[in-house]
Amino acid sequence: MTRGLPLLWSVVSLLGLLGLWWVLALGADPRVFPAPPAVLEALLREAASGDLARHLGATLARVAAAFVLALTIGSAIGIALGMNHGLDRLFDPWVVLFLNLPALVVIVLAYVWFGLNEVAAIGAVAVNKIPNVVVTLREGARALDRSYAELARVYRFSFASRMRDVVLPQLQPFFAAASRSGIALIWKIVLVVELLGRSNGVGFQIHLHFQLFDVATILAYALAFVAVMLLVETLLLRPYDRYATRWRAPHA
Amino acid sequence: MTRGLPLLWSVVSLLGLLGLWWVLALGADPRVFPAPPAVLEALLREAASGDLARHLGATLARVAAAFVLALTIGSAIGIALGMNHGLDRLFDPWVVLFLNLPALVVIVLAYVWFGLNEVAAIGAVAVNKIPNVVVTLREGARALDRSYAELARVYRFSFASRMRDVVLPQLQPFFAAASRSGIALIWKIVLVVELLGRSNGVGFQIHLHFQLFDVATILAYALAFVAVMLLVETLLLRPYDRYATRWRAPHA
Amino acid sequence: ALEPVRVGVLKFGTVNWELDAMKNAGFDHAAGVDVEIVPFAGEDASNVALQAGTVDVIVSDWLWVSRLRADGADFTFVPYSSSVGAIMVPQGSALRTLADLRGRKLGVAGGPLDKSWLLIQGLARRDHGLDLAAENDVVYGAAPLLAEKARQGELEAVLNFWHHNARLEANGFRTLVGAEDAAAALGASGPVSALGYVFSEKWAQARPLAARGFVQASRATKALLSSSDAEWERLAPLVRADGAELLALRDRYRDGIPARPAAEDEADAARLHAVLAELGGEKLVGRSPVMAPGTYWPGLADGF
Amino acid sequence: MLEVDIASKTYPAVGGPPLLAIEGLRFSVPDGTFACLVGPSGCGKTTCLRILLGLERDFDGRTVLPGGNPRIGVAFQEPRLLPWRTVEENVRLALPKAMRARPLHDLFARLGLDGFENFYPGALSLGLARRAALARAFAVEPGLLLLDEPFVSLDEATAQDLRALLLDVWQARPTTALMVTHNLREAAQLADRIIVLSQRPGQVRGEHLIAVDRTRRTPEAVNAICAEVSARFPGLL
Amino acid sequence: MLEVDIASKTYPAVGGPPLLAIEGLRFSVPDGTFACLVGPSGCGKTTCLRILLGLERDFDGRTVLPGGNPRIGVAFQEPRLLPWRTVEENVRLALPKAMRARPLHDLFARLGLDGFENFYPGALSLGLARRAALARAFAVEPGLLLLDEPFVSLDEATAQDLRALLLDVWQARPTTALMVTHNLREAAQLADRIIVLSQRPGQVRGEHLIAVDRTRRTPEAVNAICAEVSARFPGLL
Ligand SMILES: Nc1ncnc2c1ncn2[C@@H]1O[C@H](COP(=O)(O)OP(=O)(O)OP(=O)(O)O)[C@@H](O)[C@H]1O
Ligand SMILES: Nc1ncnc2c1ncn2[C@@H]1O[C@H](COP(=O)(O)OP(=O)(O)OP(=O)(O)O)[C@@H](O)[C@H]1O
Ligand SMILES: [Mg+2]
Ligand SMILES: [Mg+2]
Repeated sequence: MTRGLPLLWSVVSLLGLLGLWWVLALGADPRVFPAPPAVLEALLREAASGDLARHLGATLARVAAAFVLALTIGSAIGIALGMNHGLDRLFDPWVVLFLNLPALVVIVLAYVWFGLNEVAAIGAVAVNKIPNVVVTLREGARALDRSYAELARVYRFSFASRMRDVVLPQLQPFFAAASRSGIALIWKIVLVVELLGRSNGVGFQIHLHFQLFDVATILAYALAFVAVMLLVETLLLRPYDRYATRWRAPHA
Repeated sequence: MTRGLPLLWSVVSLLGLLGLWWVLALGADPRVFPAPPAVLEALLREAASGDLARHLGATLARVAAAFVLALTIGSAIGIALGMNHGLDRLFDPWVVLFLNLPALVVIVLAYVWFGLNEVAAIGAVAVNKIPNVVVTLREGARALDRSYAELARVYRFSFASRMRDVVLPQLQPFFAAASRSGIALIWKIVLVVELLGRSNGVGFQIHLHFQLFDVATILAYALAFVAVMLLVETLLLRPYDRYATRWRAPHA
Repeated sequence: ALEPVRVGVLKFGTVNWELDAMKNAGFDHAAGVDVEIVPFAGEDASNVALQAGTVDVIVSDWLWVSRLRADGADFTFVPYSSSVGAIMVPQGSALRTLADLRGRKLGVAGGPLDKSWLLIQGLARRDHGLDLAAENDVVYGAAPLLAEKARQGELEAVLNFWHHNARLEANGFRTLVGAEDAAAALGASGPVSALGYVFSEKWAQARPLAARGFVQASRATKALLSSSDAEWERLAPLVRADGAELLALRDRYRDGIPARPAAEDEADAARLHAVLAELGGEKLVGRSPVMAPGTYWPGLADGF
Repeated sequence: MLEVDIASKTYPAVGGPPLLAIEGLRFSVPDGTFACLVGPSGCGKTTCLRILLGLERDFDGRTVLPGGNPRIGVAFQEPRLLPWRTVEENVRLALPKAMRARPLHDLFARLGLDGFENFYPGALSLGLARRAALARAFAVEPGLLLLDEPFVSLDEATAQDLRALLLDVWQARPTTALMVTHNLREAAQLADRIIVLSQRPGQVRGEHLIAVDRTRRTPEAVNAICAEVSARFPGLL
Repeated sequence: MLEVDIASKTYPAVGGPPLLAIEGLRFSVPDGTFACLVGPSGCGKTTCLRILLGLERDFDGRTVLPGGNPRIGVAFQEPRLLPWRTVEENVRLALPKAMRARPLHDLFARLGLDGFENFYPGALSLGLARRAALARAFAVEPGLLLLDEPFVSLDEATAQDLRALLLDVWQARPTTALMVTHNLREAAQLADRIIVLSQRPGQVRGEHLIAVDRTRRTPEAVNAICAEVSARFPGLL
């Protein structure tokens, strides 16, 4: 498999999706289900006015900050709970509680307590996402192969080496799952956060255009974010996956 | 470990959480951060009027239906993509797209196209959740131990047996992660769905009371759902986990 | 037989008060219609419901109607209330006029394209050369959250919807400037309706008795609500207010009952539309620079 | 006839030049006979079995299995039991549908597995796990047996019992067997022919046919065969 | 002095009665000597090593390691390499900080691992993997060697080389060694004492001290020792 091929596949696949969309849109009310050109037009309009870059930038910054926070804190807690049965028994109800607290509640409380500012916004998003990371990594840590832990014990690996060389490589699939669905979930919560109390960002824009029932512009913003995520997937996540799993036998 | 003990731990843990909440609430504005008695009062009031049961019932029914849909469809797709590199290359962009489509967009489009009915609501929730299940199970399927697949091939396991006896047991941690964070995510989306187009459900109630800034009632509804999830966790998920992982060496 | 009419409303919204009073007094049956109240938790939900055909009537504003008509929809509008938003400050605040707002932390419910917000901005620019949006720390957000933040004192002033303002008023706030003042200053000859019942023209044509009957029942109800204090006492649990709050809500509601012939209202609305088109641009008003013809329901030729 | 004709088999290596595991490996095993494959560690024996099992498709050459598509009983080099299934389930899962219900106690008893039927593999010693894997290979009534060092990690007494069992299974029905071993005595005791491989890339150094009837392979006879093979292939022992 | 005194070790079994693996296992190995543990499959040998390694804490009895807390070189019964680290990384990770940078080519070369340093374990044959595990055990300059059947899956020539290497490592510094094997010849060739275990629950059937100097253990001498041991412990071979 050459490095160029996957990109080609992605392009083919996206073109297929575009075609499907266009065909479906042909028969539909353009107000409700606009065809690609209408959305492109909206996209170009927003891009030209500078709005797109500004709002997308704001959202991406929030997503990135909340992602880093949620992934580090969440995986530390998740791994600790997964590896320590006693801790897990004690804190499992807390995890369930925070997992199922509605985003709205957390966001509103964060705004009310910490003010309408970025810290509250990003903190609220992280609090929403952390329990998700916890349960994913916890399952991973529960399923760790004990024979490698024994090896590390016998050969007196340091704590750092135990994590870096023994635990984390086994958790790779769980990290991959948590980070992919993590970015997506965080972005969805950021939309709510922006809707409730921020003055910029894609969520703010989407809601604005939702009030005007301007579906084309809503889709333009949504797809702009999706495009960024496709780039992240292609340029960061996929190559990292390949690197992290290079030791697995290559695909037959 | 006797069967009764974990329950005891849960109770201790929840009491600790309750105490923490109470202490924190002592110094706060009760409108904004009500203490447990205020929330209990709201809970009893809603329960007495029958609202709680009705709305909670409606929400649980939606959560259950969407969960079953999303988990079956999502894991079928996820396993297929994880096991088939070619398919994955082709459909990865689609997954990224659907993963990152804002819930709002999907919900509004579903309502507008299919009407404001249960089918549209549950379908929209499932569409939101499916990509999450896909990415989690896909990672699991990618990490499948190939030696067992070879065994199944050599001994000519049927397709059903290959799934039941070889693939699914290896995916157990991924199912556990997907179902726990799955229920939570679905419930959060159901809240949005109910906000945007249903006339009952916990999400409907929470938003109503948000309009009035009645935090105690909001918390009452949120915690009622959390309580149900704690029961589900204790009575269904945990015992199932224990059953599914009984072959792993018991905890040292 | 009675004509069924499904109305999508906010469960605790002001429209629901009116409909509840209507059903309670039997005005709908008297007018030959059977009103079914379909409660929703958010404003957006009723918009979606109307578009999806799940309800026949919702409450929205003429700007929205005009914009959608320009895009090819056939919604139309019957005035319901002229109550609009206002900028509120605490009683003890040093802020007295619009000009004092410069450089303040200001909360705005309804987003940057809210009609009240645009009108007040227009006024500030005209009278004080002040660009409110640019020269203040503006926080857009959810109305209940902003009301709470104003109470907490994090915001120095808040532009909110009238029913939130009425509650604030009862809790020691006063109006700094109302959107109706701005509208008047910008050329309206009287109180312009802000919200109205919105339905599809097609529906009204197919079911003329339903549309007219509903409008009639609404008027009868308004008459009752403007005269009877007892009816407000009855509504208190639905309004979720008592004491001063209830009185403030009652009075503001009564202030907002449209009292002018619809034609005058429409003329003023068209004038404001032009002003808004200038202030908000195409983003706000959509394709049509003038208010789309038929925005006000032509079937309303009689009466007001 | 089991026929192996592998012109070459290379493995792509991560971050290095590809590795040539086998080059020009050619041998055959007549139907119903027992062959042993002997050769230095890393010379491609397991690779050869994997190719026969259809698990490696990317190679130059061709293979023919006896009877076209025989049922194969296989013992991988490691036990390879499904950890989430009990010993008995592991064996039954490998059985064709029609044989699923057959009684297995006798087999388990002969393998010293009685009492362990309901154990999960994680609770077995390595020797017990190997025996479970052998139970699976024997239970399917195979037309072809491919065994990769089946008797390591077993004490000599147990191993000797199991060799006898292997011969019983092999003789019960017309079965072709190919077994990898590093134990020349074992090969001398069981096989009709010993195929000796070279260092990697593996090819056949030579074959040694054993004429002595199996029933007459006393320890002395086995010693003699071993001496003969060692003399013919210096460095083997 | 390595001292083992295990009154009993039971494993809880999933859905069955607990399994008594060891009962009254008592033996000791003087500092700097080499002992072999021999016994039937499933008798508790691996369990005994696991207890010594501190991996099983739930047992009745006590153990003493030579020098209190020696650095241990261990070869588990399976290679147990980290699949996501190369051969060389696997070895280096086990080294104490101070030794991390030491050159390893000579060791790899003697183990026949040269050229495989950058391979991931998944690309090794089982014999190569075992050698990598041995490289790890030897590289740490252990004060105590615990080896669980280290030389299976190796051809006899390679195994013989490695046994010589093992003796070199053991002699280079004062090291106590305990090795599990099913190969009596191997034991006779390497050990100062052979400890023979009973069927499960494992206990000591007897010990056989070997007086012959290691340098004078010719094949004939080894044969003689084996014969002696077999005679003393019938059924062992
Ligand atoms: N997946 C793989 N990728 C790369 N190289 C491999 C792979 N599998 C095996 N090899 C290499 O191929 C060669 C032959 O391996 P094979 O497992 O067939 O040896 P073997 O004869 O069975 O050895 P042993 O007696 O040690 O089991 C070895 O050098 C091994 O490192
Ligand atoms: N985790 C476990 N749970 C339950 N039983 C176990 C467990 N580990 C080992 N056993 C049992 O304990 C007994 C001794 O096992 P052990 O691995 O010590 O045997 P061994 O002497 O090393 O055998 P072999 O030579 O086959 O490796 C066996 O019957 C085995 O089934
Ligand atoms: Mg091999
Ligand atoms: Mg063992």
